[in-house]
Amino acid sequence: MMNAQIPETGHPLADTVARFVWLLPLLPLLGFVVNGALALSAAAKIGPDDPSAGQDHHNAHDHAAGHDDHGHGHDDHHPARHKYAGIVSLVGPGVLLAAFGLAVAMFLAMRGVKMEEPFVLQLFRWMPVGDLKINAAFQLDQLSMVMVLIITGVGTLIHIFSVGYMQDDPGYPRYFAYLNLFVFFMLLLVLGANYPLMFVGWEGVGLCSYLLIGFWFSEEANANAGKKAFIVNRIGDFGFLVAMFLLFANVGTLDYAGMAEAAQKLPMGGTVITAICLFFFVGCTGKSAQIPLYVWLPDAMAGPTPVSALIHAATMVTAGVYLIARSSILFSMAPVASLTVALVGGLTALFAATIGLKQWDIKKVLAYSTVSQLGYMFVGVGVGAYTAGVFHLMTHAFFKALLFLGSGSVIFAMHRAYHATHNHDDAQDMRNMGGLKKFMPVTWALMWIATLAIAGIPPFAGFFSKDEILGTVFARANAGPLSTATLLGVPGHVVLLIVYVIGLASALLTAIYMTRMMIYTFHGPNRTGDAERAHLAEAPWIMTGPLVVLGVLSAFGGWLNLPELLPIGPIGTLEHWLEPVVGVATARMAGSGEHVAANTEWVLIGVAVAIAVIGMSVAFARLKPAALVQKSASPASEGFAKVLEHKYYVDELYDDAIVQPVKGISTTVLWKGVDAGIIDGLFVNGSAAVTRAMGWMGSQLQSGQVGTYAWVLVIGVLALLGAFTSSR
Amino acid sequence: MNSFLDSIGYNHWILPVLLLLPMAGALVIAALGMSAGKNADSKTPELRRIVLGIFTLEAVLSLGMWWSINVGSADWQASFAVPWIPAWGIQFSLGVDGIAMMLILLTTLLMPLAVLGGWTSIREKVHSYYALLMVLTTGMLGVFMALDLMLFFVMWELMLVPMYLIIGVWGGQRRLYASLKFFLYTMTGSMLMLVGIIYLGTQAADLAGHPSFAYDQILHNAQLSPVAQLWLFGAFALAFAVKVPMFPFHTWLPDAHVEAPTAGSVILAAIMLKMGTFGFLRYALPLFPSAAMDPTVRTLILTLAVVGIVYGALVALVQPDFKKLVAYSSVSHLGFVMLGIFSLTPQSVQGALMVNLSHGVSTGALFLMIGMIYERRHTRLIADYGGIAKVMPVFATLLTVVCLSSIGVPGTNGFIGEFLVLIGSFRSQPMYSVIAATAVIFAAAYLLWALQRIIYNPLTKPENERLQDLNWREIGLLIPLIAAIVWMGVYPAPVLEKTSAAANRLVTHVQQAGNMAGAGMMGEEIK
Amino acid sequence: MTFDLTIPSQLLAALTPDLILMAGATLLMVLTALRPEGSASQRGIGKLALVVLVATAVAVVAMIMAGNNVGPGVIAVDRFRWTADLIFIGAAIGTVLLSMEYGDKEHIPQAEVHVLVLFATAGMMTLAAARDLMIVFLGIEIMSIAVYVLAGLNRRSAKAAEGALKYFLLGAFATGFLLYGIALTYGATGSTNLSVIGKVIVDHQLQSQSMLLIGVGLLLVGFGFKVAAVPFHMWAPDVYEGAPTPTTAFMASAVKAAAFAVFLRIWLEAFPQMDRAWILPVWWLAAITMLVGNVVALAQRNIKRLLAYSSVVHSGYLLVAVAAGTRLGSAAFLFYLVAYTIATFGAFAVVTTIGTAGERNQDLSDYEGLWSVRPGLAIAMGVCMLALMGFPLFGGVGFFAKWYLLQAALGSPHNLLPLSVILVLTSVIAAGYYLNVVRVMFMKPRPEGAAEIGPIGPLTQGVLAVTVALIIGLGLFPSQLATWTRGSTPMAPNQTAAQATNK
Amino acid sequence: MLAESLALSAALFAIGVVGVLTRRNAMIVFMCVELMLNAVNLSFVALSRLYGATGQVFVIFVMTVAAAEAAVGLAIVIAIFRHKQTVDLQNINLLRG
Repeated sequence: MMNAQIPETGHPLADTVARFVWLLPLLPLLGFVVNGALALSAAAKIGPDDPSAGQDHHNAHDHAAGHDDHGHGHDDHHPARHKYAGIVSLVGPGVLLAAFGLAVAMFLAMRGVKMEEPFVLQLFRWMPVGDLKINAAFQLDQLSMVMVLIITGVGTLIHIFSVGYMQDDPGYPRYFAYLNLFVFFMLLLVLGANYPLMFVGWEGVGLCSYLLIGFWFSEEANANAGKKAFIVNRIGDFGFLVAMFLLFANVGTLDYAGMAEAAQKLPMGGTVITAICLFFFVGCTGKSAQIPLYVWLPDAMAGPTPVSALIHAATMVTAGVYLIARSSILFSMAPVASLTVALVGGLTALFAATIGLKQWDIKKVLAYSTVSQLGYMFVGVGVGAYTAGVFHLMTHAFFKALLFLGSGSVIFAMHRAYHATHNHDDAQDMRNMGGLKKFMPVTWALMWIATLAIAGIPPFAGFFSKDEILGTVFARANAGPLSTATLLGVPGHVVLLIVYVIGLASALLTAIYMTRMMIYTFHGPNRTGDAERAHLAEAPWIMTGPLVVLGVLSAFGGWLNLPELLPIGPIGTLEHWLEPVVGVATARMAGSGEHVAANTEWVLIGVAVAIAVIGMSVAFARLKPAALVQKSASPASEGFAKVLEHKYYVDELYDDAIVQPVKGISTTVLWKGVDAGIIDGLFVNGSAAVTRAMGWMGSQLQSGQVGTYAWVLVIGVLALLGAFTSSR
Repeated sequence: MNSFLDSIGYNHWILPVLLLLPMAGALVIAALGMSAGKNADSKTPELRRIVLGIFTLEAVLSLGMWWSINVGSADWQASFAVPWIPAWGIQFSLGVDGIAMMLILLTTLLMPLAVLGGWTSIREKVHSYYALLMVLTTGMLGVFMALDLMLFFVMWELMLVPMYLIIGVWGGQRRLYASLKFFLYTMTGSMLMLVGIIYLGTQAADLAGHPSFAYDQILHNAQLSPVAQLWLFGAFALAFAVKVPMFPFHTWLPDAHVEAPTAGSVILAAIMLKMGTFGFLRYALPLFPSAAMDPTVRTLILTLAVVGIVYGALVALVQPDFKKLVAYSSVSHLGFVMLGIFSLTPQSVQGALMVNLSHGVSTGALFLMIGMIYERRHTRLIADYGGIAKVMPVFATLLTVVCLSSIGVPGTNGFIGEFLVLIGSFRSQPMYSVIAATAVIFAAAYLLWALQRIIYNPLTKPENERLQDLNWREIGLLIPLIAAIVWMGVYPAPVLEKTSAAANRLVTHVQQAGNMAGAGMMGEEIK
Repeated sequence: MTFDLTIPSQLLAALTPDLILMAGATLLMVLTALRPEGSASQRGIGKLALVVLVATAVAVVAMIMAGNNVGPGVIAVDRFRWTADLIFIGAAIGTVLLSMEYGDKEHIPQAEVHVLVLFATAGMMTLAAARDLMIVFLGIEIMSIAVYVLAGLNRRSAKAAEGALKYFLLGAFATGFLLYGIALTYGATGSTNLSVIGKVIVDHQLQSQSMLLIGVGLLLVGFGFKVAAVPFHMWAPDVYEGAPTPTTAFMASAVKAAAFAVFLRIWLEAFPQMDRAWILPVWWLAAITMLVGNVVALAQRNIKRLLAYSSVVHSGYLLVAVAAGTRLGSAAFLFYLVAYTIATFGAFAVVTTIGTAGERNQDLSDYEGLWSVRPGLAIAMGVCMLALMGFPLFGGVGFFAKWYLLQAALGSPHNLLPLSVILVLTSVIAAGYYLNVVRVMFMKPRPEGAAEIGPIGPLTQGVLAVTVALIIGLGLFPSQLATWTRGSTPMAPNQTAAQATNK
Repeated sequence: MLAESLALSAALFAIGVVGVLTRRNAMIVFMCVELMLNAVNLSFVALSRLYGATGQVFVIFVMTVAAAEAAVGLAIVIAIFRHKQTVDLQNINLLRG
């Protein structure tokens, strides 16, 4: 099946290591198979030959197996390691490391050649039907290369971290199997050479996300969260599907290659292209947690924390950004759609940031922060700053992974402490933390780096990427097709200015809530409890190691794409790198507009930095960690704070307005009403009943009286004679 | 492979052998049962092996068709004909095209698994049960093979009685109601088709006035006015619509599915539901193209198909009984098939076939797995489970895979069919396609919710704590299905290529003939 | 050879089988009178009756082999007649076989039952041969009077007496109409000979003459009564229930077949040109019969009544063949008659075995769980039910009968499409009660304290085995029967079978 | 003459029918049936004036048959009387439904 044929021998990458691109996803898939087999074989207890007889002799039941998977991470299990822990710890991260190595080799090979056309490796025919010819094919170009490096790189770090974090979990091999499978699908997503193949990865990562969110499935909330994630994502996938249908019906191909020319058939800014882009964006709102489909992401924190880091921060949720960057040629033809993307991204950024202000669960804060930062990325790709969007995607991957893993090691420490004292308090609530700096100095330091990065304090990574996005928004508001387009009657430049202001506001809020999180977690007095305090300690090296690497990346990641304004290193590395993929689209979006003047740009940067600094200062000035009490003793919040804490009641709104009505209508109207009532009751059983009743009446006429019979006979005679004589 | 098959004359004998082998098996088993007399049930273990042997032989024999059948040819393949009732123009004539071949393979390959699935659950009157199962197999295969409309109808009806008895004798609590409902519903549908078939036969009569029921003869000779086509189409469509089942003719399905024993549900869902769509493809569309292309008819059927898709999914969502849930999901899935068929584009038709096959595999697997837990817990209510992934990890894993396939997650077979149907139908019927596409959301909702309530969530019921995981037989019979799910999802091209020629011929034939008839009508109006 | 009926010897030759039967019957009647009543005598006479019947059958087959033909006259010599004869004889043989064991079981020692069966059969054969309304009347009365007695033969049963009385009174009443019809037809055409009537109607353009129309209408009433078509069917359920079961079987199969045979012949030979007049009434008669019969059958709990309504229903189906008014119609009619006779006979044969003496166990509930105690009986009954339902393979030849009937209906010059639709739709209702029998037998458990089913005699077993074998066998290979019936339509004098088929 | 005879025959026939319909005694009902048969006989005889002997032959047949019928009928009525002690048709309804 994998009879990879060497494509386009003329391609500069054809003879390099790139021809093994299929090995990239195959490695994690292999890891999945091995780990999955180990997980199953360890868990399985093969049943008796005759299962229906098995009910009676249940004495063979083993209680240990009954509690194979436990409810909440780390509380009630014996700390014995899984019997396959050794081999799993090798295979799980090992395949990732190998994939990362391979990716680096490809990257080097790519750097060595000049490459304008993407490298496409056809593997096999997938769906050859009539004029629809979809192949299983991988496309390696600059964009997918960047994504592959992020996925395998950050992925490797998170896998290594997980070895420590999940060490005592009885589902250890299962965890790594899912994680490997996720990486496989993620690589498929970014490497697929056509939309359907991307869709495979797209849904595949959603599936793994579902499995991992519900990893501790014995708790209903976790299972609910996983299901919610999958279903909400499916709503988005519906958009993705329709976009593909539109694309095929109007353009005739679903391959990236040749999409640019094929799309030229469509009128610029026309309905069709706009619809295609908007439907793609519906897909993005699902996968990348934008308004209105963001609701699953905060709940997704139910999964193990490294999962949140990998899937719900660094990679999967950014797939939407990748999709738009990948489809930049289409989006650049649809200004209205692009404006929508930017606006929705901006609104999401602000909206999520406000909720982040009032969350107590450390992971929820980070979750809303992720939603907010994803909003930034969409602002970037929405305004045609594709490179900036991808750049923010990358820096975000670094610092958000760091934040999540850092919070993971905090939670890990909290758990251990609670476990040691048999306390069942919430290990993720910041009200139960405080002053952890003293116990976990490394984590503390690294998380501060990440916080500064996300807040946009120079020279940390986030500063550069965020600034580039905001700068581009400002520039597009002044010139280019976006500024002249209108969205729902509002001129484009107005929309973009609003987006810009929103961006600044969100930056302010970001600085505030991140600082708040750091203060409540690491500073002030400790609120964990006196007995527990003795057990608080820094995580082992296998967990802090990856943190350090990410810390370095968060600190210096900005160097990968320095603006012209700051000549402290190589200028615009990433921009040049991505030029062959998104260059045309970017140029089209920029229009004839000139660059913003350097002075203006300095002002913009100054404003951004000032806002970040103000935000952090406000947080430091206003928040009083000493006044906090433990979660169990905390009063319920009031007023708008309560609204924020309950996330504007959006979940409740969705439940009342959509979920419950659908269930209610399905039950009472459709099932009991139409199915059982009308179709079955009225027509099926009804007609049977009527026939039966007629039969009963007929048999009553059969009275046993000869006289009656004779009467009926004579009536029949008269009728017949009537019929006969009337025929004349 | 091909030369070997040629050397044994495979194509000459394969169809009659496949058709009659189960029938012969039924006779042998019935004879065994009679000779064993009152103690027949004590011979069950030996009997099961014989039955499995026959079905396995059948499956192995049928596999050769994958290579031997030239799916590209416009002629019937492996055709076989002997005169049956020459006085009435009736032949015992068999033959297949790519579409029929795939459905035959689905049947022959699923039957051994269905038998294995009910391995220990049938304990009474075992001989009769297996004999009926075999007759049923003959009927199902006959429907796919028949090239004579009378033979087709005979086979079509032949399936009813064994299934009626299988549900009614070995079924659940409300088996009497369900079995009668199943029988009468289906029979009502097919009775008008009987009139239609005979009418067609008399229309296709040769110059001497002898009727003919040969498919090709009717296809080429019957001169039907557009109005007659409409009526005949209606008669055939009703029969097929009940079998599909299309909304609103679907209400027999949940009852039949729920009450049938495992093998019965599997066969019903995986194979018998395919008869209806096969009927549309083989008969209703090609024979009455102008009716099939009639805008009103198409609108009606497409609407019903789409309503069925959404309706089935919504009703499935709130079912407390897992079997019923899957039954309603079948309504939804088969709606996709109908949408694909009546959208009449190469992609949609082939997608419809693919949905057919993958629905057979996935829903078959689902029913098998429901049977497995039912055998352990004797309840199908979702609420009686919960958290059993803890005690039955293998079951939970496999059930998840199967559910995902039924949801249509890419990488599984379910995706390919739905995707092709939707992308194909979007070209000709965009609105219907978009509405139908919402089913991807609902499908995820009802199956994942059910999955959660069965294998996830806390394990609270003490009865469930003692559940035993699957045994090797059960794992073994599910593995081929899982393999098919993955194979058809990852590398469906070989399957698609088997059906492409037949599907394309159908699309062109119906469109051309329909357009010609339409043009003819218009011409008459102008005159 | 071609019989010239004006020569007495040739007339006798054309009647050979009938004469054999009548002579045998008379002989046996005398013999019966001479011997004391008792089981042994009854069985002995039964055996002799079988011999007579077989001899008659041999004669019939010999006539078929000879391929005889006939000139104008009162007697038909064609394969339609012989085929009908074979159906009657077959049913009579079955009845005698069943009666022999039934008589023992129910303690009916009269050996006359066999003689009466022979006489009734003789009447039927006369009917099948009749080509003159006078012969028709004669045949009907020979048959009917014998059957009146048969119905009331069980002197201990009040039900039997009541049934016989009802049958007799209503039968005589209907005979009055039939006879009046004959008189009026005679008055309008001046002849009682069928072919002459047909010719006169055409020659004198009598199609819409009132007297003739009323005459034909009354004939239809007469035959409608004999075949139990709605609304002339009301005697049937009561009589079928009251009569001893083998007699019921005989009535439902042979009597009905005979009435239909002559009905069809009259319609095809005398009134083919009057189709404008009779098509509508026959159409309605068929439709109402199918509807009412099926619907009322649904309400039946007594198995004999259920089968009685079923036989009413099948009259409706057969009327469709009459309505077709074609050769194809009569071929389909014969085919259907064969299938129906076998199936209905088989069903009644099962009924004779169930329950204790006195025919007390005829409720559907007495059949519950039959499969678990008497699988063979249950399967035989199931096959007969499915055959009556017209279901393929399991119902064997029943399906092909229905198929052929529909083929004839749809090939008819009269527009019988709506009637065909009614036929198939009402057969769905039919499925409701036929399947109910199957369901009761197969799907319900045998209730506690259900009536013991006594040993089943070898003769009954034989009858059952043969019926089931015929149903299934003809269901798999119907071709011979199809070809045969196709060549067995009623033929005008001096026509050969070969000519007929070519038309 | 013919027309009058036929009319009389029809009237007699109708009387017979009405008798069957209205009478409750089995014997009287049977007599009414006999009346119907004889009415038809009248027609036959009248018609045979027009067409020749066939009608008269028919009448002989009918009379013979009627005699046989009467014999059987009486036997049946006696049988029912033995069971029911009555020949009132209204009381004879064991069989119905």
